[in-house]
Amino acid sequence: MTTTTGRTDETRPGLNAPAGPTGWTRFSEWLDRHSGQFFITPAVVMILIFAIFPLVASLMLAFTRARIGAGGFKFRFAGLQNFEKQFFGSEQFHFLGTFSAFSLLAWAVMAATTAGIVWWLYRYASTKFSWFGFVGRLITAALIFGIVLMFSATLFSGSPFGTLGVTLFYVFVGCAIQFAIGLGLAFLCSQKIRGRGFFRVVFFLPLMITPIGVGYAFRMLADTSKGPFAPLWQAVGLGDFTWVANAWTARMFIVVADSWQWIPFVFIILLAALENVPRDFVEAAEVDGASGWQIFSDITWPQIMPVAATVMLIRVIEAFKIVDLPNIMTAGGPGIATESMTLHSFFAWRSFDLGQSSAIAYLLLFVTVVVCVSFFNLVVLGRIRQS
Amino acid sequence: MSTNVIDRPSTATPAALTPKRLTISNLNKSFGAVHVVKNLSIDVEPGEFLVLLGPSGCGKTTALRMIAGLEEVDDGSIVLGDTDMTHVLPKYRDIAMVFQSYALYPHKTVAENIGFPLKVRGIEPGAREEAVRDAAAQVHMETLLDRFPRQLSGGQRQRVALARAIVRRPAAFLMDEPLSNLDAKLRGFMRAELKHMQHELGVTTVYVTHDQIEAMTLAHRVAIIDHGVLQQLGTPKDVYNNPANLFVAGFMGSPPMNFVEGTMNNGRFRAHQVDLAVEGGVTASDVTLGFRPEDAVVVDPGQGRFDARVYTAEMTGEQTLVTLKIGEDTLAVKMPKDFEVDYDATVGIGFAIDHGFLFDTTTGKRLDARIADAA
Amino acid sequence: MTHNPLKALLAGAAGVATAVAMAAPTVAQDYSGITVNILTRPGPVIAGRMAERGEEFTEMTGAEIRVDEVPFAELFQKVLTDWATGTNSIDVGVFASGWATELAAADLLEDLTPYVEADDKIDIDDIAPYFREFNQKIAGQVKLITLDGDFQMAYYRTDIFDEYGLEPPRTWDEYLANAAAVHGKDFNGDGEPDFGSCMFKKRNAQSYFAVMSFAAAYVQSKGTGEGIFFDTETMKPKVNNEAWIKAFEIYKATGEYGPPDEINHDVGDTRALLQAGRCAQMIDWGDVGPLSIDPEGELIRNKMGAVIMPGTTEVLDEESGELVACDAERCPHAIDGINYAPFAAFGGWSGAINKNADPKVKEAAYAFLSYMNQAAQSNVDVTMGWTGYNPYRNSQLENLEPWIEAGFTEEAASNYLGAIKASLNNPNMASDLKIPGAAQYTGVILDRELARFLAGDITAEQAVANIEEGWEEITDDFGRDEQAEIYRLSLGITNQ
Amino acid sequence: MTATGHDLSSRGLWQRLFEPPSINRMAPGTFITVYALLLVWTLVVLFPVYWVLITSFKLPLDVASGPYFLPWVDFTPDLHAWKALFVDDWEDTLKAYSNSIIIALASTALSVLVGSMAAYGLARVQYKPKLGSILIFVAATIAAIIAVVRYGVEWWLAGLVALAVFYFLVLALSRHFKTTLANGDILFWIISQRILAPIVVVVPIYIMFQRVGQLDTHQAIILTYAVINLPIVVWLMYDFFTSIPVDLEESAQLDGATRIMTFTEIVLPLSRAGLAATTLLVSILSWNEYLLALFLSTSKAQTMPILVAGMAAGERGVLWWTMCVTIIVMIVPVVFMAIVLQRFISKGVLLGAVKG
Repeated sequence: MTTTTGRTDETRPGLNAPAGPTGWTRFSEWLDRHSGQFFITPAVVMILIFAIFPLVASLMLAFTRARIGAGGFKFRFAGLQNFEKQFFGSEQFHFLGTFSAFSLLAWAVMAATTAGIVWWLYRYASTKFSWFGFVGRLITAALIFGIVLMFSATLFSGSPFGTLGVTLFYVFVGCAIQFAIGLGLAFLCSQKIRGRGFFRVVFFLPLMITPIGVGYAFRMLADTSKGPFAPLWQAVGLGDFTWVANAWTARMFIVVADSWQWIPFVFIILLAALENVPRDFVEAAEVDGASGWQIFSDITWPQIMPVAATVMLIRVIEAFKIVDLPNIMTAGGPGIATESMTLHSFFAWRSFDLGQSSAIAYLLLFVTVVVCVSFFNLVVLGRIRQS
Repeated sequence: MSTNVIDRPSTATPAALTPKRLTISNLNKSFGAVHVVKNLSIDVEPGEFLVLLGPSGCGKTTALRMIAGLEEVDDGSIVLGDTDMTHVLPKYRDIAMVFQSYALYPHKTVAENIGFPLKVRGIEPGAREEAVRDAAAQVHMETLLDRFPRQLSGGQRQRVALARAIVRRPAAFLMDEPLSNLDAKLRGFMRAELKHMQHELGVTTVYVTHDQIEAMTLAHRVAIIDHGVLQQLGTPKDVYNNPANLFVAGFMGSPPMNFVEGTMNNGRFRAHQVDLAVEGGVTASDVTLGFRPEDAVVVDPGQGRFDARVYTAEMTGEQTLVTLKIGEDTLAVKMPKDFEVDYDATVGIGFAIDHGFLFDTTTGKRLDARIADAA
Repeated sequence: MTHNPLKALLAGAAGVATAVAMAAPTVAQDYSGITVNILTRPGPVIAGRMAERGEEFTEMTGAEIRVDEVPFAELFQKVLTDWATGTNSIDVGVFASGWATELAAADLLEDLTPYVEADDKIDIDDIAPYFREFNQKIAGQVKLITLDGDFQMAYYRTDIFDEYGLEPPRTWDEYLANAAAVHGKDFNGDGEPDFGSCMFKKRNAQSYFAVMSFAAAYVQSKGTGEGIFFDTETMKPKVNNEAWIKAFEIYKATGEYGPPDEINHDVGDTRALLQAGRCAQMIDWGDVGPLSIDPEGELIRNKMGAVIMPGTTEVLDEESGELVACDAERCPHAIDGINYAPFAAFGGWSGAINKNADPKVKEAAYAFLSYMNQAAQSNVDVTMGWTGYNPYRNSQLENLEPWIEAGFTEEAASNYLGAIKASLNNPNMASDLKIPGAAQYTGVILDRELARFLAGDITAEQAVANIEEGWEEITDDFGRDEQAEIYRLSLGITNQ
Repeated sequence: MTATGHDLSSRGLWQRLFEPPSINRMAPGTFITVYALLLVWTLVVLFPVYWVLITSFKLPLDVASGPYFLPWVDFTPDLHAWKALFVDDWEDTLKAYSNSIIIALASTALSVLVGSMAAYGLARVQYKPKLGSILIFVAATIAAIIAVVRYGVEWWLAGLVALAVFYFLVLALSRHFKTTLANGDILFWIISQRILAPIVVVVPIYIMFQRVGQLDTHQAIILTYAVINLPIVVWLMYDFFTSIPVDLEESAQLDGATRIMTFTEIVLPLSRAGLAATTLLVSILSWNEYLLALFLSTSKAQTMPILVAGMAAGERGVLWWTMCVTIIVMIVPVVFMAIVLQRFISKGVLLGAVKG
């Protein structure tokens, strides 16, 4: 005979007629009526205090020049000076890169991109046109155009690009490598092999190590004089070549370390996705005469595409925030070749340049939001709607 | 016997191939300790519609999957036409299969689903287009070619799966309970469609089901399997009217055959108040008498073969099902729909001699004996 | 010398100080129950020895000394925010004397002049004049207690220089020539080629101090008052000229004779290489002497020669921005034609007390700093390499006893102390930048442009131009006149 | 008659190598390539950890002089680094370690609790917040912050005034607001907080804690980590709750259980697997976090990553050996937690969560 209300009730008269409302039951009924609010409020309040207020406050900071004086920070309204400095002022080389005259290649790339964007917008406008969608695509197009402009003024014309370019390098090259190897490993593990559990556990290990540890471990590994691969380097004649001296090798050095840590994340989720493709589909394809590759490309891959797109969205969001590895492996060197935007903002903060630090942080937020939202709308939703 | 080497699935546009014979001999399969298929041997005639019938878990699906090549064969051989298929990969067997779940690729349209087997064979789009439209027409799906599976009803999906099997004009069809996910009315309709189509294409077909009505209506011949062992292989009529053993008798027909367990001594079958003379040498001592409900009639007490007590009478539309009790055994008799009887009344049950079967209770085998005509 | 505004201030302050003197207590007082929170950099260097001296101090006075550590790059910002925002969880900050100016400008530092005058054990005059007058005082008031005399010198392997018949470098060209002569040879017998010069060049790791040492001699020739960063009147950066460009280029040129990944080496890495016996020459703070007599340093024990920071024969002519040959009028302090300007990089680790701390705690804090500074303790500490404390008292330079006890040979000790004395007493010693925003001027703008130059992204000319533009922006941001005023004050004391 | 149609011998080399002889067995070629590649990647994963492990036993001289691979063969292992960490400055290590454990556990517990409550609310309760009142709230916030930053108003005063204004305005105008938001919008708003890079919000959070005098304290870092990880918890648990059939809860409610009791008595026990996966992921993220800890802690609340970074800033070169010890020591609790929680994490969970 289960007692319906939570009270021990020897004195209860009828079988399940509750006794008169006591303080406790009245409170729990009130709470039950407002249980909806009860569940959501703590999360909303915490996010408001620790994410929204700081977000707005940080925006305010980005429009000021702060100075530390007796009794705390003094703020002086400086309008768009912090932002203007990044794009056109003395910090332009640091954020966008040193601009040099457009090389032939630069012009070619610019022409191709503009044509591509115009065609893409036209194709969209002529089909199912909706204002909201069009404006969204316009913003994405503007960002792509801006980024390609930046790269063609720097990379394609032979001069180094700034922290924006470096961050995009980490995000896109890093995520591409992590996705390719992660998917490859997941595909291998999904074959009919024994020991899948063992590989799943071992491959999870890198995720558990603190990024700082990974950074220093790889700095040791990459040492060409006393690192483990030194004999190999000497044999190849690269004895005195060092990763950190050259811009591109230093960036790859950081992408390798970052990938070593985050490939397991992609691997585990894609393996779960592969294992969840219904057996019938694969068997049906086999009976229909499809070869191994045809089965993967025509049946398995379309099935796991939505999950793959979501995993990549998560990775892109995380990759934009990269700061630990560049900070401790090369401190942003050589020159500013490996400095990510977060690191750029962190260095500004450390030397008490709050205005510039917030400005750069906001530019990072803007680029991340546009990239992630367009990736979400164009890729992730597209795949989910289709499958 | 030339071994025709098939290195790649035939790319000839699938004209109507001459139907091939499918011979399974001493097929054996066990998953770990469980021996699922015990030396099953069936010889399917070219163009025949053979049904593998049995309760779920009796090994019929495993046998089918072995023919398709989706399960490895432990022992025995499978020969299609003049090619030994035993250890050949599914894609080289020129066999099409319809899955119970239809296995339609959700991200492909109906046309792409049907055309997939041709696409993987590298048949160029033009011919493929045409073959797909033909196959779709045969299953009346030609108007829904650009729909996605999730936009179709159960029946439509089932027909697309069928079309995908037809389109490649395989040497044999394999079907794993394709109708089980449909509602009753649609199932009846699809049964007729399937029967007509197989007859028209004349392709050797092996069909697996646990539904005896499907087996009876579709099959040229039925193979009844229990615990991996072939109980009986014969035409539906043959299997229904003279079951080889107790299992077959009990399995076929619904409501199932009535059984009265009794003993034989000096030529008479005795059980509870039943006492009948038996013609034909019966050596076994424990014998079971079996007769089908539709073969028996309720008569006045003393007039039938034996008397029994009426337990219930259920009006099921076109007939009345009378349930009777003798001792602990219950029996069922189908009577015309306007038949009335009082509960607990004692009545007689009569049935014709050739509708009474005698089985050796221990071995289950049917005895070559009949009830003597004398009351 | 025109009337020195600072001296007037000093006279006024002295008057005030005497009035307050009576209030300041003598040193050996009972402070049981008081906790002094000190914040400094991590690792055995600086903090380790201080903690040991802290235990001794607790036995003497009962005051509990807590030494907290935080990464070097965060130290200044932690102290500044802790005191500026009134959190006051830190009582004593031990950091570079150069940083103190910004704290003093924000009126956050306790004026220690009365404490010093009342303190009979500190023997303030024993402290080398440069550190006593210049390093510890801001605008005439003693705001810091020196714990470590920091300036940079050049070091060379005496055994290798003898073996290859090389002379200690007096100018940067000689430094490069020596490096070229021995680069690639094997110094420590491990069969691998070693390096003619080891130089720390990593970004965000104090490399800007090294390049300042290179530039000091080129830019300053008329004594500390001239300064090497800004024009004292107009506060216009003295960077965009031939002197700094030459300094950048030579600094980069040392790379040809150094380890391949030198661009990623900080001062710790170069010292590790030195101790492994792989470097023929290097420039560094005073730590190298004691390091060579450390247990890990036996490969270079008594093989390290020290010499004043190499000078130049050409000096900057401010109007034209060109380098012109040294002559008596232009280089008054030149020694046989070579203008030396040893650079007081970093100013040395000193202790400063939080003005808003509890008075009792301030007393105990001062007592502890004085205890550490007194010759009895500091003379021992500076001889131990791992402590990171370098000599700054004359008594430490005169008698060789403690050094020989510590492991130096007589000849090595006199060479090391001789080089320090030569540097300390050189009237043309270049002072570190001590104005508000110093961290932005040097740590951000100069360090970043240097890193870009070393990485080959930009030329030396572009680098110095960018630095000038960056510094002008900071100066305008902080207010040109205040910055100029404080800059003049920080150079005010000339070395009599 | 039993001609073998398709026996192995007749096929080309490529097929013989890479085509499976039968359905369940892999072709020899594929078998070797698959296992080879997997073993290569196992090496790639394990070698750096192995190198860190042996470096933690090397003397400084061994580290400086050249690559030594095998303990007892190439070099004699020495416990000096472990001693340095666990004996010499044992208090620092213990302080940092306990800080890290307290902060990781507390922030994970907080974010998983609050997160799952929010996720459950969004999964089961229909919220209809009025767009109008949200706009008023945002306007009030901006006004308050401008007052504080620009005109130096006391922060708590500005906050109170803003709240009061917001309350009255909503009371007065809420009747007129028609458009309302749905659960989906709230969910997207919470999850999109994940896009916020910590660097954007850390400076104001620093100033906020500093104003309240909570800098360098456990609670400051715990709260910040909890909020940073909240979006992941809501994202993972929302998918998990929507996959749990509603009828269990409905029957509980019929029995008279309040919604909160249903949540604690029925839903949470059922979603142990989801909770385990989220807890593991969130605790790893907060255990390894470096940037925020660097901002918010000076010494008392110093966490392990800061200790590791501190070892590299020494003026005696990077103390590789003690750092390696710290890295190894940091991995141990995470591996332990993974093993404990592994039992609960069925492979489906992670996927279920992602597909959302």
